[in-house]
Amino acid sequence: MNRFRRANRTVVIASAAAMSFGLAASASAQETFKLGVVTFLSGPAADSFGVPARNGAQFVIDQLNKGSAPSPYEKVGFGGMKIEPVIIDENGGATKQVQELRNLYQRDNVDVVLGYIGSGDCLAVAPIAEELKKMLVLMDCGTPRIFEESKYNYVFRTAAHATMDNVGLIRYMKAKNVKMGTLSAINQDYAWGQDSRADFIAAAEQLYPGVKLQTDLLPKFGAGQYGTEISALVGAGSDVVYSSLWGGDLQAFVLQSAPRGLPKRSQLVFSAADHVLPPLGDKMPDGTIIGARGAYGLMSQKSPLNEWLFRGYEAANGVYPVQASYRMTQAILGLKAAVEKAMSKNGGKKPSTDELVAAMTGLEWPSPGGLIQMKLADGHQAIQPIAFSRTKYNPDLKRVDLVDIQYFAAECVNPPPGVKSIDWIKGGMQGAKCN
Amino acid sequence: MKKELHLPVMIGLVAAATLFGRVLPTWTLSLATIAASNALIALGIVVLARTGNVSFGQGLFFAAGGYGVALIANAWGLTDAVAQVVIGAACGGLLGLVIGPLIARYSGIFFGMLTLALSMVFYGALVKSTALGGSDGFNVGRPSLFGMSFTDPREADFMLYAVSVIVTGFAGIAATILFKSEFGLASLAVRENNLRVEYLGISANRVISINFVIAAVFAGASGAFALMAQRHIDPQFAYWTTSGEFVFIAVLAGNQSVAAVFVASMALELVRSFSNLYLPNTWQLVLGVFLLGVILFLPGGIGSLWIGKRRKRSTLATKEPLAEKGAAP
Amino acid sequence: MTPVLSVRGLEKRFGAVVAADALTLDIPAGQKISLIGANGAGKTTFVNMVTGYLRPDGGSILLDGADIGRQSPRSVARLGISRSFQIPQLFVDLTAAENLTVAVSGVSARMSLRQGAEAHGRGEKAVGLLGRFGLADVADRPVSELAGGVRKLIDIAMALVRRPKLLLLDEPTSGVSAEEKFTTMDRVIHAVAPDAATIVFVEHDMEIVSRYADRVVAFYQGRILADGVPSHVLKDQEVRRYVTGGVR
Amino acid sequence: MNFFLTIVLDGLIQASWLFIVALGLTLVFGVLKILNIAHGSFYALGAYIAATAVTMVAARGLPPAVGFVAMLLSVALIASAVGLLLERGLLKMFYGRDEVVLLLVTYAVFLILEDVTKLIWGVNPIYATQPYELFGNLEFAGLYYVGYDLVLIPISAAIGFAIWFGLNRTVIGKIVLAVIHNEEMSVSMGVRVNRVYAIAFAFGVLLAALAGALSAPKISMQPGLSSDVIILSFAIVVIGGLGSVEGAAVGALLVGLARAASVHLMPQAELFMIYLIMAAVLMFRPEGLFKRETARRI
Repeated sequence: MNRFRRANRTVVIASAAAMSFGLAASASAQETFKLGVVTFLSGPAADSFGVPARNGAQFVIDQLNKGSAPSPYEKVGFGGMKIEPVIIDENGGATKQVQELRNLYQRDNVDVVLGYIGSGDCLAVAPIAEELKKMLVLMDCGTPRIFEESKYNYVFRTAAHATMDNVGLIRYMKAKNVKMGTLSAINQDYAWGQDSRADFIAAAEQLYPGVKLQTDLLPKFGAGQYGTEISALVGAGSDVVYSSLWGGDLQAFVLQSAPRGLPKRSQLVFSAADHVLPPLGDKMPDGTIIGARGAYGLMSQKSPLNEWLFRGYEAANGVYPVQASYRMTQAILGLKAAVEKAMSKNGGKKPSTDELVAAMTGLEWPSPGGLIQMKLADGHQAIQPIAFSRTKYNPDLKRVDLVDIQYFAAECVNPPPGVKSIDWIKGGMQGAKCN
Repeated sequence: MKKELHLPVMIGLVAAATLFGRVLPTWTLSLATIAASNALIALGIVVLARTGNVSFGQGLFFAAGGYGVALIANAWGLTDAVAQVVIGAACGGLLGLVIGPLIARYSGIFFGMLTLALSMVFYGALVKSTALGGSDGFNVGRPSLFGMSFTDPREADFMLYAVSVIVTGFAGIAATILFKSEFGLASLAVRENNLRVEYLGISANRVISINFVIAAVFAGASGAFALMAQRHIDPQFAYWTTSGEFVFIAVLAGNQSVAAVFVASMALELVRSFSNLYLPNTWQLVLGVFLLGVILFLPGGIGSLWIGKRRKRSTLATKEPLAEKGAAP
Repeated sequence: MTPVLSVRGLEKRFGAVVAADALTLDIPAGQKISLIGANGAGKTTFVNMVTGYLRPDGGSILLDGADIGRQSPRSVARLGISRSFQIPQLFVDLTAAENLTVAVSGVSARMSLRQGAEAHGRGEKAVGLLGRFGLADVADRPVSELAGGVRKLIDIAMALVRRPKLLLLDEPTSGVSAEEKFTTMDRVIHAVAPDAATIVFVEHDMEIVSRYADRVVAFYQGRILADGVPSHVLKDQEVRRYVTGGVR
Repeated sequence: MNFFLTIVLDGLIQASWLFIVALGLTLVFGVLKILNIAHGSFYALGAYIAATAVTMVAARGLPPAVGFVAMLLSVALIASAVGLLLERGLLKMFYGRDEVVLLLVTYAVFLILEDVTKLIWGVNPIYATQPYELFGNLEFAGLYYVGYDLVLIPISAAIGFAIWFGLNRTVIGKIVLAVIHNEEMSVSMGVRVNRVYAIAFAFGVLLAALAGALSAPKISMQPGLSSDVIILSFAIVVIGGLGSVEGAAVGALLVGLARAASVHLMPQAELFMIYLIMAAVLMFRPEGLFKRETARRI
């Protein structure tokens, strides 16, 4: 961390000085690749996503700069250029993020900005990068709106959007023939919660025709105490209780609902819960169906790449990597692939933004979480495989294991190009390839 | 005290500040734009504060302006920067006209809390309204000016900078004139003793309402700038911490100099962004310490740095016990 | 001719305390009336009700025959009743002149958001008024720096700005030293004369009363104990027992 | 009927911890006339300390009951120390400044504490659930309730009563009340206001931290814990009347029940509920439900 900071401080001061003499153009570094990394270091999303993502970034960047990543990523840094990260806190709202993005590009002269977990932040920063004609790699945020509402040339998202989380979840429940005559839901009252709820219910109506929605709760984000909500849910006693809660809210909800018998009355189904397994441990009721927004962590498929990340990260941080770490990794690896592809075309020079963009568009690359394919939004939006499973506490390892894991191919849970997610779901998920 | 204000000089200053943008490095342009628009809304708070009332809900009008402009822009494709500022100001002002008279009779903490409550209700409504993108909000196109559209980033940034600096500058001049006017004097009188004001046959509520509307107009315009600068709007505009930041700037600046408001908001932006760059894990701590420092060592606000020891006339630095402000007859 | 102010059966109680008990009183134009009574006898309550600060529980207050019992202090002031306060109610951070200027600009229907008070000679008018009270020299000093006696005069001057039909002075000489009290009161009476003919003043000091009032109304527990020329009222037995006896 | 009882019970559980937080806020405001934005941070602080204490005890293999006691004691000690330190070391410097300035001072403290807690405990969620199982579960109206939640109700009631008693029936309490109602007067009567300030503020912090500690076993401590709490307790205190103990109680009940009712009856409204109540109360009774009108002598 320190090293990074000291490094870029000097550069920034230099470049700032340079710019004030009006030579902004010539201020970018030669043989290093300056990468702006934006992730939550404070605020409610820090522990669940922000910090695992940052740790992932630091691990991967270290490895790449040492040239000790497995094939096909063994080249040092990005095509020989050392990666020099500038890490920024995503906390503080879209207004602040827009400003910080400008600073990264215009003041700190980073070559590419990579990151963003909050959907609101992604929506806000995308058009700015497009205007500045600078490359922006969104690594995590959930909302499909980014590319469904507008077209971008300089903006990419290297992770699938939230649609597959809920479509996949329903497919999994169907596959494991989970009974769902009645359904209750609890989701946070902001975009992520509202959208996830809409997707899940829409998908449920397709695969579980006639499912009855009973209690449908939208507690405030960060409420922390769910006594009342739990009473309502237990009272309803539906077959299934669905939730897209995450982080501290999800943990609090699980902690408070278990002793009140909710897991006994209803099948709990969490669309994005892998990141709370390490902290919750035996507090997570067995048999809960969970997703990880990808084939990540304990649900990841064996591969040299995955071993490298899983073991390496665990060694470096004491805990195994969860979705955010994986998503950060696949973003950085994707960028590396693009840079090196561009360099192979332009004879090994540091590629220009436009060369980079051309290389990234429609790219495919292997990642610890499986194959990433930039298939949607004219090659700007990734699709990827996803996995779901049930929890089972393992007293020997003192951790939650995941059992009867099932994978779904990217084409099975993601809409085909040119179709709006919600329309695709409501239209019966036409053209899904589930082999 | 009764020194004449030199209009030409002030206009000259605004012009100079605008042209200065030509030599500023690009990244500071958008920073300064945000700073200017924050200064504008903070100025409104200072105007209102002269009646002894501090609003912790300016985010309400900020958001009203922003959303108003954004919706109209997306509906009719109206992108002209100046037109958008006017619309924003109008939206803020109209809402102020509705709310001002209703809450003018409250004072002190109650005034603050009520404004905060109203803005939070609005926030709640926005988060609910999925048609407006809920908590994620939505984007708008880049602004144009008199039919010219700016594709070169630097030119676009400069255009925004110029418009915001000019508008804020003229708002500042207007405020200076207002402060020296009869009405400005009456506003101070309301702060000092609203009962006597009533006994003089002057309606304290009317005085407060008018100042309130002025503040709302500034807030609405400021919302328009924030929108133009970031092309994106979300309910955060109306959240209490947003409003808090504007009060923060107003107090930082003190009320002795209108220019101080601009300086304060620029300083805040710089501190925030550099501490976020170099101390990404502790920028809030830096911000807090900075704030404490200013409050402690510059009681009269940043303005007192160059205004010096003029007779105390501050709205935010003199204590009035709540007992007196609690129940106005 | 109808009296300037006529009060009929005025009632006001604070819990158990009776502050006004069927008060009935006529105030013809041109009189200088002194209200006397021990603390809590209801003098200030009377003033507060007449000026609209307190709502009477019952009874009526007529100004030139029109009922103003339900009016706010603001409209009462506009209708022509002004008052000064026991504790001067001033804008302490403003200068003496600015205090008066606020009062002066308050008279006009609307205040200018552009022009300063200097416009339309309001500043001069304000300073002029101060001069009349012999305060021209303190015009530009903030009230916070001025002595209690001076504040008292400024307070009265502000009440005068609207040239009221009826002027109510609440203990004009309280807080003024014994040797100054007559000079102060002379000043007030002299300064007020051109703008307000009809004056009611609450007073504890019987020397002041007998020297300046041409009529005295003695209050006791919200009732009128005696009402007449000073010489007569001040000799009244009950008044001696309940009022003047009770004066420190 | 059961349904109704459920709402009431849920409301009471909500109200119990809200009341303790609000009590601290209202006390501090009553005495120091400071609307303390950092109050939520003290709640968070208490929660973190409690978690640490409980985990330490559990690590020694001691029973949860010990952990429960340990957490309360450690929180009480540390919190009141922090309170004194802040008041003497920082706030003291700003007395006599405008309400708004003081409010911003506490805002700065809020920002600082946000990062300080982060520096001490990191961003990884911490929790200590052992005490949560302490009082078992019991069935009520066909629902399981956690004993711990139910125990909170009498606890907070007791705390409330203790404070009320302390204020109205003890000498020091009477002095504090005197300062609350008429500072000038009590100064002239020779009250050492500085001391009262220090005590009151320390107490306020203590209460916030205590509430944090009591909710610690059922939530997960993480950054951003404070900002939600502060707004809630603001609403409560404003509804009840700034500086009034009874007010805090009624406000907490109102908010708790309103939330419970909205969750059970119309989940959509939950987000607004509190602010609507707050706005309504302010509209019709600006001083809050329990504040006497302070008429002004002229």
